[in-house]
Amino acid sequence: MLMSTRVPLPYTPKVLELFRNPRNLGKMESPDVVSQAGSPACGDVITIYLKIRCGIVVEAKFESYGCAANIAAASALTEMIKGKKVEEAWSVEWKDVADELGGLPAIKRHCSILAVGALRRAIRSYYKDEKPEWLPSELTLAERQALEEEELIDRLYGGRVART
Amino acid sequence: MLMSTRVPLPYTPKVLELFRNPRNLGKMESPDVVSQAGSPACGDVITIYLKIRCGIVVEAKFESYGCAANIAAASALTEMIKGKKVEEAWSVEWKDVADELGGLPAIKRHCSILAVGALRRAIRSYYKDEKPEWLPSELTLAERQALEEEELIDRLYGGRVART
Amino acid sequence: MSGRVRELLKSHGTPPREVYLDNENSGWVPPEVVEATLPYFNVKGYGHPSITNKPGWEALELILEFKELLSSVINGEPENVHITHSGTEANNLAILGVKRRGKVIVSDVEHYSVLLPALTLDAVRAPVDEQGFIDLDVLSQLVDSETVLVSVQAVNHEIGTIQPVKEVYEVVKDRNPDALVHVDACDALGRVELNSDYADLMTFSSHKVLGPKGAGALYTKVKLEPPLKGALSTETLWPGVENVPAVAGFKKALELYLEDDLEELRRKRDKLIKGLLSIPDTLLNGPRDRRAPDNVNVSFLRVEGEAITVELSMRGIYVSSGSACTSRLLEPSHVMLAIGRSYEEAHGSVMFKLTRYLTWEDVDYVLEQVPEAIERLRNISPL
Amino acid sequence: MSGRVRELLKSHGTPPREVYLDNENSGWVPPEVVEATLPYFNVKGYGHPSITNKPGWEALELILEFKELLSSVINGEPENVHITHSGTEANNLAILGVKRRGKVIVSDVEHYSVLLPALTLDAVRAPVDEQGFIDLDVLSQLVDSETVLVSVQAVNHEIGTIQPVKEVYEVVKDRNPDALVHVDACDALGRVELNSDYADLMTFSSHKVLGPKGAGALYTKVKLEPPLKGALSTETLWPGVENVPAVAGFKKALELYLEDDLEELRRKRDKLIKGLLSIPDTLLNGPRDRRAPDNVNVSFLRVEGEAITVELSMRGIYVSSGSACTSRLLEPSHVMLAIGRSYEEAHGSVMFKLTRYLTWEDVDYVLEQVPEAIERLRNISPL
Ligand SMILES: Cc1ncc(COP(=O)(O)O)c(C=O)c1O
Ligand SMILES: Cc1ncc(COP(=O)(O)O)c(C=O)c1O
Repeated sequence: MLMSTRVPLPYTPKVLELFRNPRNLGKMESPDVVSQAGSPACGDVITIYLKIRCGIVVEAKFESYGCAANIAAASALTEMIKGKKVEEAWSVEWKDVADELGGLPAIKRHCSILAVGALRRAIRSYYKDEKPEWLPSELTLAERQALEEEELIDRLYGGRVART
Repeated sequence: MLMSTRVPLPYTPKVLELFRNPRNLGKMESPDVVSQAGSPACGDVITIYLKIRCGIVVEAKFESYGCAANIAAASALTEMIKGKKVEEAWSVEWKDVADELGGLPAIKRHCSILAVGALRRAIRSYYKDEKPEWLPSELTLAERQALEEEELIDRLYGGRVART
Repeated sequence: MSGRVRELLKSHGTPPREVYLDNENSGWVPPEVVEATLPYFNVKGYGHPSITNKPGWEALELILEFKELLSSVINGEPENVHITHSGTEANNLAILGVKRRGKVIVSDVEHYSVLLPALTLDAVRAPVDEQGFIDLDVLSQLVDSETVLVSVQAVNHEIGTIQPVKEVYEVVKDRNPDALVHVDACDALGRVELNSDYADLMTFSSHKVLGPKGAGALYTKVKLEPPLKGALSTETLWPGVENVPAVAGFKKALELYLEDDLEELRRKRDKLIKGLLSIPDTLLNGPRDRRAPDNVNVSFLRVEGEAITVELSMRGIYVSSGSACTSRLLEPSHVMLAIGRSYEEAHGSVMFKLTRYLTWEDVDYVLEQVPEAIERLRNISPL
Repeated sequence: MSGRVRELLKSHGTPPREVYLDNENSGWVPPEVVEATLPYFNVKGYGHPSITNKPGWEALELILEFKELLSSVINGEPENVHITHSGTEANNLAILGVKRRGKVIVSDVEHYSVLLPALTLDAVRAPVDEQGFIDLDVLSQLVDSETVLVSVQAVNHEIGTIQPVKEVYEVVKDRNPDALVHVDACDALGRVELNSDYADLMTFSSHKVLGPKGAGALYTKVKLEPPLKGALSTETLWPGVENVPAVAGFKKALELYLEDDLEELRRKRDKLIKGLLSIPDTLLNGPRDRRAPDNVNVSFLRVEGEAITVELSMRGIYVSSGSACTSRLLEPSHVMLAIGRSYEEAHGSVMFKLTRYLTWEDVDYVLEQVPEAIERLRNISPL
């Protein structure tokens, strides 16, 4: 079953550690905002839960359906934004998450892009009524990639019916 | 130097034995007839010496430039015809020589063809003035193949000059 | 780069108990098989099998012994056995080597080493049902006077479906006696009966029967044009020197494989399947009957396969998945899709290939660990 | 069939002293190299190098270590190293894999695994002189704007000629910067200095450096289209699973090869050459200077090479010949003909490839036996 392969560079110990013991894992009781990115058909979905007080991310949690890197990326990202201003959280790039993980193999970068995409969706949704200045109106790269992934799979999927 | 290869079937113990200890090897003092077949350029030459008394091959010797099978074939053939009537010696076929050797790999069959060719040339030359009835006037297959080998190499060789 | 892998392995650690079940992708080679290869490195037969000296003849002896063994297993002729360095190469030789050009038909669940060369020849894909069995009626309709080659594997490499190759052969020849039938028997050797009467070409791979990597074989009754060129040895269809030690290992491995107790394998397989299906939301991939005795393949819904392989690895259970999570191509196993699995189902698929070295205790260990692993991952998942 | 080889071997017997010198055709693998392969069969790294579990990562670690080692030897990048199952395959990949079509030029003395694939592309053959050195002036004239690939080996596999690959590279690029230069370095690795600065593609083979058979490598700076198709692993240019134990052996063998005392090898080579040339009517094939330190090749006039290999085999000396006696094609080694040897001269050629395992006593034994052998055969010969 060779499709699941082609990993020229493997995980860092940090990825493995966060996969083993994820921080900030699980549903949040009464979050201020929840957002999801990815699609089950793609094999990766990340849900981000945020609690925001006075423009500060006071709590961040995640759930992940995906590979070890996906889980680690979501966990690392929530850890990185906790206690930060929302504006700062917004400015975290996928590269920062990858760095935090000690690097990601090229084919695993989409995991941190997806995590950032999910977070930005959450933030955008939090501000859907009242957009702060720093929030671009155009979708950022990470958000667009999340969208693309979701749409791509629909196209690939075509008429196929899940028999689950 | 892979050209010297492609031997799907190897030698029989008999070939090895005759290569190691050839019978009837060497020049003959005052033979009644000597003939050669093959060409150095082809990598195989067999010389057959015969002493003939009252239509009987009383002595047969050989020399061979060639592979182990070539040497063994020439040796086996001389052994097979000693004491035989010339007419019987003539009728020995390459297949008989191969059988005597316990079989020859396909790509080695030309060795016993060459040996038979050399012998028949010798017999033909012995009777060049007075052809007995049993001696066909047309060249036999073994003789033609010996000729072909000699001519083929000339063609292949073309203008190439040996620097020996 | 290797330093990073070293770090990862350090952080992974060595689990107290290890059960290797990824034999489909890479066979674990038994010590007695390794033992059989050893002389051929430097004691005897280390020469070139077509050179006329003692180490060369010893190599030739081994090559011929192997051909005699393999051909006897399939009721064939030793001269028809050709040696390559892998099953992938033997399949490429079969598909690309057929001299006549025309319509090529392959089943929808062939191994990539059949499917991809065939697609370069614009092959038509014959559908399979939900358990992976080829549809003989459709196949029969596909075969026409233009057809030069039909390739159908004997046992599927992912879901263990045992194809009716005799019926395939008859259907094809009935429609067009000149069409050649290629049977990829890599996963069938020693597991189901094989008969060269019902194939023009047949592929085998050493490491699929727990031989060392580095040897494959193509049985062919027809002349082929080798896709690669170079110096020939005793092997005339694949250039370069035969990997003699690997062939020695292939031979030994096959001898052992032929002695396997298939009934016992089946019992272990069935216990594993039963145990795994008792995990909620788990599907069996492939048939219950007419399934290779060593194949287990299930899909765990709402978990992604690569995560399962890592999770199980840390528990000392080594498996693979048909997920596409890491490929970024979004394409999971084509076999899963061909049998009608959804993408999600394919992503959660996990395959186990059993061998005689799997003990009943190993089976119990797997059935203790896998449910825990799946539960942990499902607790992480938002689905 | 194998029974007949067994009989032959019995009648051949085991000579009291054995000296293996046919390392060019099939390398004798040192025990410490075999040792290095062993863990990868069943202790660690027996998994698939692209599967995410521990045995897979261990395999990946080894693959990366190998690429790091090989690339460091040629001052290159590990990512450019691609793994095949033989040098023959790496050469086919290089020659057939170049995507752009156009004029291909190869030297007249290339190994068949370069020459034959190149000839399928209507390659032009660049001549060599009487010692096997490529004619740089002619080469320069041959390279034109249509030229896409020039292939010249670093060391000739039969006569040990060390080609001026740097000059070749410069001549080619000077005439056409877009033309690629491929260097077949199979017989050069560990013997002469190699630098990836002066090649776009470079070929290596495990068993040429006394590694196990089953591994080759192509270093490439350019993208290629693989001639074979199938499932990819970490290796993207050659389908199928990497032969991890063979790669482990290749790595170890290369490490040892790099430590070889070339000066000592040269002294043994020179002693052998001197001793053999003292046999009457014996010619040295290939150059005296700029010759690989491990290569000896001579032609004994009036004796046929295959007979010599058998005669010497019974004396425990294992060699090969450039004769064509057995092929019935009447075509002896194309290398011999390319350097202007006559057919007769080529038929009497014998090649010895030395390794660090050849002792001075072995050299003496060879120099004692070969003259006797040649004399015996000349006494059989009518020439
Ligand atoms: C059915 C089938 N065919 C071909 C192959 C390829 O064999 P190898 O791994 O020896 O290249 C495999 C192995 O993955 C297989 O399972
Ligand atoms: C110069 C050269 N190139 C290529 C090869 C082919 O290597 P392999 O034997 O690994 O296929 C050889 C070996 O015979 C060689 O000497």
